[in-house]
Amino acid sequence: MPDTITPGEKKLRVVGTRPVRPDGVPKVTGLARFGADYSLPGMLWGKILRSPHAHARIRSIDTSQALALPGVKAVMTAADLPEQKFEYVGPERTAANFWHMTRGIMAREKVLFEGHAVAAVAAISKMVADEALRLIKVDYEVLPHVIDVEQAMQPDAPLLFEDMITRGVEPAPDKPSNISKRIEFKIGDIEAGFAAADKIVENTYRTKPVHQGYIEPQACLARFDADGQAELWASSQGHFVIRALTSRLVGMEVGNLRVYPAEIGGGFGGKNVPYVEPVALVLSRKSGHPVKIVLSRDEVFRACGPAAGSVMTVKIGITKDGKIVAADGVFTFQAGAFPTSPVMNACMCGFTPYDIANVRSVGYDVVSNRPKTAAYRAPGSPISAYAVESTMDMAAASIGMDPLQFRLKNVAKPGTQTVWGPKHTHEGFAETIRALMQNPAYSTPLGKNQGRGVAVGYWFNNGGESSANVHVNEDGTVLVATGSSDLSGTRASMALMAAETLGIDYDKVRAIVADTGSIGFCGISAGSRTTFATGIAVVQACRKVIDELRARAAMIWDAKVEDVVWEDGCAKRAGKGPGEVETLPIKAIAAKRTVTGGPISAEVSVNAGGVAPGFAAEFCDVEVDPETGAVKVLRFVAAQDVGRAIHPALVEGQIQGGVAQGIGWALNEEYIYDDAGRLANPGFLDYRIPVASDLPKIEAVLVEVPNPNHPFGAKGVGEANIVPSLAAVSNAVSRAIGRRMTELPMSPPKVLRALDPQRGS
Amino acid sequence: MRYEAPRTLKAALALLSGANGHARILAGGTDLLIGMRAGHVIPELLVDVKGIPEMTSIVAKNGGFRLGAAVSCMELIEHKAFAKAWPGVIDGIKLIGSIQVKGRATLGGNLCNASPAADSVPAMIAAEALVSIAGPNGKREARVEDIAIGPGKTSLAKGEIITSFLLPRRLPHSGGAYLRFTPRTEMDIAVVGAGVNLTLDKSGRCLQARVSLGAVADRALLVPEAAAALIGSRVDAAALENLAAAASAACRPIDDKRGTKEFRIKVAGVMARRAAEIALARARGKN
Amino acid sequence: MSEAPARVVFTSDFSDRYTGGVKEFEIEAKNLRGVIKALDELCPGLGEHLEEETTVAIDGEVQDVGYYQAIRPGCEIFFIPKIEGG
Amino acid sequence: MAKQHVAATINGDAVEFLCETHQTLLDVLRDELGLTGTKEGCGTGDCGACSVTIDGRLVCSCLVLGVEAKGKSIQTIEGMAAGAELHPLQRKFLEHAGLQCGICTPGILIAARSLLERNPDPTEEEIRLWLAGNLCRCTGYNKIVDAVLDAAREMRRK
Repeated sequence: MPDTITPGEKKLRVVGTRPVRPDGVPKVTGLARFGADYSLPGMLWGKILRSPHAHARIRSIDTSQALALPGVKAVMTAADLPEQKFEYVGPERTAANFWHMTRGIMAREKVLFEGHAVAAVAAISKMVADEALRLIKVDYEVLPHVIDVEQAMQPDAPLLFEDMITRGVEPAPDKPSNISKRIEFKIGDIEAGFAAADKIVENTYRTKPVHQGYIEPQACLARFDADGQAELWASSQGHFVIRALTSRLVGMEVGNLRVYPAEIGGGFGGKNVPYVEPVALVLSRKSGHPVKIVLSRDEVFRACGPAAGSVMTVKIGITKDGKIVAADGVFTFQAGAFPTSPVMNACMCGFTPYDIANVRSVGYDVVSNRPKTAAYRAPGSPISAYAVESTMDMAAASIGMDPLQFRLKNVAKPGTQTVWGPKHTHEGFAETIRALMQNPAYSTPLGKNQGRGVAVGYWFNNGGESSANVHVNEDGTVLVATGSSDLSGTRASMALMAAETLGIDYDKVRAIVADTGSIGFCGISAGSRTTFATGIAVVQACRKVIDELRARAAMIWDAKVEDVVWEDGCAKRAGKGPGEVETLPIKAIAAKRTVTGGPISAEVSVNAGGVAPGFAAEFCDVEVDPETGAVKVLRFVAAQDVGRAIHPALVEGQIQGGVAQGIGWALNEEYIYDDAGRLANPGFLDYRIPVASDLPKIEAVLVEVPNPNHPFGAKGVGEANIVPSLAAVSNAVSRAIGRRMTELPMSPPKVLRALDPQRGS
Repeated sequence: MRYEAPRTLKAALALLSGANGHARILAGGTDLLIGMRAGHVIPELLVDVKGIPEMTSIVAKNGGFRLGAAVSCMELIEHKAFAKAWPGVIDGIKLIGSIQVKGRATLGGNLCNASPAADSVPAMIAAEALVSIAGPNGKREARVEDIAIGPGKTSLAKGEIITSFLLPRRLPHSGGAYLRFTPRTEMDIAVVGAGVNLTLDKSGRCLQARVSLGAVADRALLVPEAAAALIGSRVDAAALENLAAAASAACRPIDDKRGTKEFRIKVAGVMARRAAEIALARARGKN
Repeated sequence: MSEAPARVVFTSDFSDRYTGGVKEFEIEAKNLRGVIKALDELCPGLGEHLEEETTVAIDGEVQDVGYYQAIRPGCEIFFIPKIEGG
Repeated sequence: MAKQHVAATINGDAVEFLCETHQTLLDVLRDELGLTGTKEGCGTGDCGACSVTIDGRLVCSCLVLGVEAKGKSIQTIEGMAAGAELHPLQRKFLEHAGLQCGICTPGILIAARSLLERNPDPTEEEIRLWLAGNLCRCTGYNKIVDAVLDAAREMRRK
């Protein structure tokens, strides 16, 4: 386990500074290459035919006319993908089932949502490809569809899978349904807990599916050679995972597929899984040409997983002095057309900020005729936090307690048991709440029609498998390669940690993202794991390199390696006279690499454990226009325990970005379907993500409670920030209008209706 | 698909009347290109009118203005004299999409696209603007409110082009304003829009007024009943309440993804009242 | 030092599916490999599920399931669902 | 279908290209001329990632036909830096971490430059309104606004 540098100890030279990131200049000059920016000689354009129906049986697909069109080089359907075994494999949280996954890439027996891929073509131009799509004849038997999660649970609801028996129910139900799974976590005795409560608060909440809204549509370029070897240029959150899933879906050996990481134009969880990669590979295999596929925004909204919608009921029992004695939550999530929403995360995270002896979280995973949900920033947690934190706000108000004081009084500490069993071991929750309470803005007075809302949120953070390669170049500069997709500047944090460890300047280190053929396996850049897990691999590789540098120095000095120490980027040993020190800088050692044994480099692969969770506490002030229901966010302050900020500017950016997404989720973002089950707003005009003029300044408060299991104390920073945001906005609006809001988004018509004295909620 | 960029109105008219297939006028293209991309519109001939001088110029004459129908919104916004004379029209133009979209979008396009939610249209109707139309049978003039007859439908005959908009000389103590409601502050389509234009006499009484509403019916409405609530009044609280009530009463909205009937009816009154308050302040020479 | 066995705990969800509802076990082992082996002998097939589907918290510290993880006598081992984020 | 021949000036250089009538300027820049710095986020003028200027006027290149570029002068992100020297806006975006994933950055830089050409001393509100047509999903716009304010400050001093 790597030792930690705790504050007060050894002074950090570069970690904690704000240098320009290694990939910065190409991104401001337009030269950085994203998924859609790659081309190859002889390249074809791939396009995908999608279902116009929400639910239909495919009687037949006739591709002959499309294939006959001049300029068309290949046409594919699901028949070109190998059938997969029906079994849930891997982590229960994701419960991958390749039988579902291959049907997600391209429909087989049925189309399960509008926009479901049914066929694809590769042609010499976009125009010819579009024309070819129009020539593909699909014979559909349209079936009744169901969009809404509560309707999908009704006994008479149309079934997406005629044989789906709910998992996790004993005894197993005898009838099939759209309920894919039930899960439950429980500690203590909730009946006894509620019996001991002075006050019980309960409410039911609904949220709509929302999209990650990354600005770059999915895009890739594939080349499949006649010898069965293939190369893929793709923008994803993890090129190793894209390689693993794509090779399995296409039916090839992992070793025959090499994936190059394109710059990725936003992911937020939506680019953890492949959509276009298997299609491009098959089209390339069939046509013998490289094939590029770039999705349209419309396709991204219709077919690339959004976050789940939900209906949730939360019940909390408190004593009159504000101690929470029992909590019960039922969280029902829309999985979309195939099983497995992040409802398990929702169940595990919702009550975890608190020290509650008696807790139960029940989750239902429900399919309906919508695109399969994908991960979205702390998947599941912001949704359950919205329900839990809204109810906490009601509980605090019911006894006239300051909502942050109420949370601080009940906050979890090391030793507090989580609903899923283990006890918390890391500090930081209480510190973060206190930091927010001390923010001067928290005590500023509010005006008419204004309200202040607070919320807190928990996210696991993650560790896992990462690889890093550190190479000392001939001139003493250093190359740091990892296999972690860089979504937002992690190359800079890797370079900072390497420079700190080696004792050299940041500008002497160049960090890159290596392809799957050039470095060992790295997990996806998700779960706020990269700076933690890949960072550990980088630091360990640097330490190996330091040992090697000491050995080389010892050889040069003809000394014993034990007598050589490494300090400030130099090998040092005691000199002749008293107090004298001889030094050999890294540059000098690199110059002698040949005679001392050749290139100096080290690769380290780890499975990083000792993860510390993320925690955020936020408040926001809003003003509601009582005549229109319009909500203006006046101020937003977000405090997050980041462990240690390796690059503070990038950490602040993570917090500001997460909050902005949370505000959009709370106020205006939603999937809107028409009666035919077709998405009515598949574009950025009517799917309203916040624009610059919608948002206030977002103040990020960095709380640094180091994680002893990371060399510099880093915790994950990418996700915890969005967890409280939805509830913070909802609590602010509810307090501004004096009515509890229970539905997201809080679009103006909903707020105006709540304000109506006759019909207010 | 053919593309032509005639330099004269005559040439443009000839191209349009000569077109046997489906011809479309290309001005800003901010709606047409989206329709083409989606495959909703598949023209055989595009007639780009941005090369025609009388359609791309702003002419101030005896106190009034003639605005080329193909002048971009940004040019109008940056035209100091026009912006000073008709701030209410500028209010509407400023709301047509992003700066980028306004760099291309035109008044002619915004009107002929015939969207009930077009932001410049209620402002122009309130301003009592006229349009000059050229066609195979010569030139004619029409009121802005008579062009759109339903979503995507106009009263223009085949081969007719709107060449320019005419705004009259303003009487003293006049003021106009356009307000809309959207969930976002920018980059959005009006859920409700309200344009108000009024003139006061020396004593501050409302001499004349025009009120127009957008996005509350199948086209932008001129609402005389709402104007009547102001005319003769001192535009005081009571008159403004009557205006709001009349505006709400005039709505014939639908439920759609952008708003509900109930919401549109309520908010139409609010927008009309608030627009009138701004128009009043402007008429009194404030801001 | 005491030879107190480690206390192994499953979530109710997991125990319902794989251990016939038994949530707690007492296992003596030096490392996680030993724990998984012993559990697999008690419930054949369980070992693979543990390796594929879970993360482990040893005295609260969350680790990926790795054979090499050392087990201190008397410590608390929770097998919990593996997490994946956005 | 016969392609259209178009002669235009792009980033100061005389350029000729052939395009289909329906091809947008964005497709021409990216697919025909290899200028992939201009990005497509939506293709419907709603995200601003494809922002360029035509004769000094800020537009979405996805809403302009390639044929309309005839005789026009077009500025794209590739022409923003003066050779090896970055434009102050480019430097300030780097210094202030005004980008995360970077896909919206070229469009925002082009839009911000167009603002500062018209208004060398914009308020934060003016910047937020001008940039409302450029979506960014990573940053919450905070550091983008900071970068533009700081660049404007520096450019005014010069």
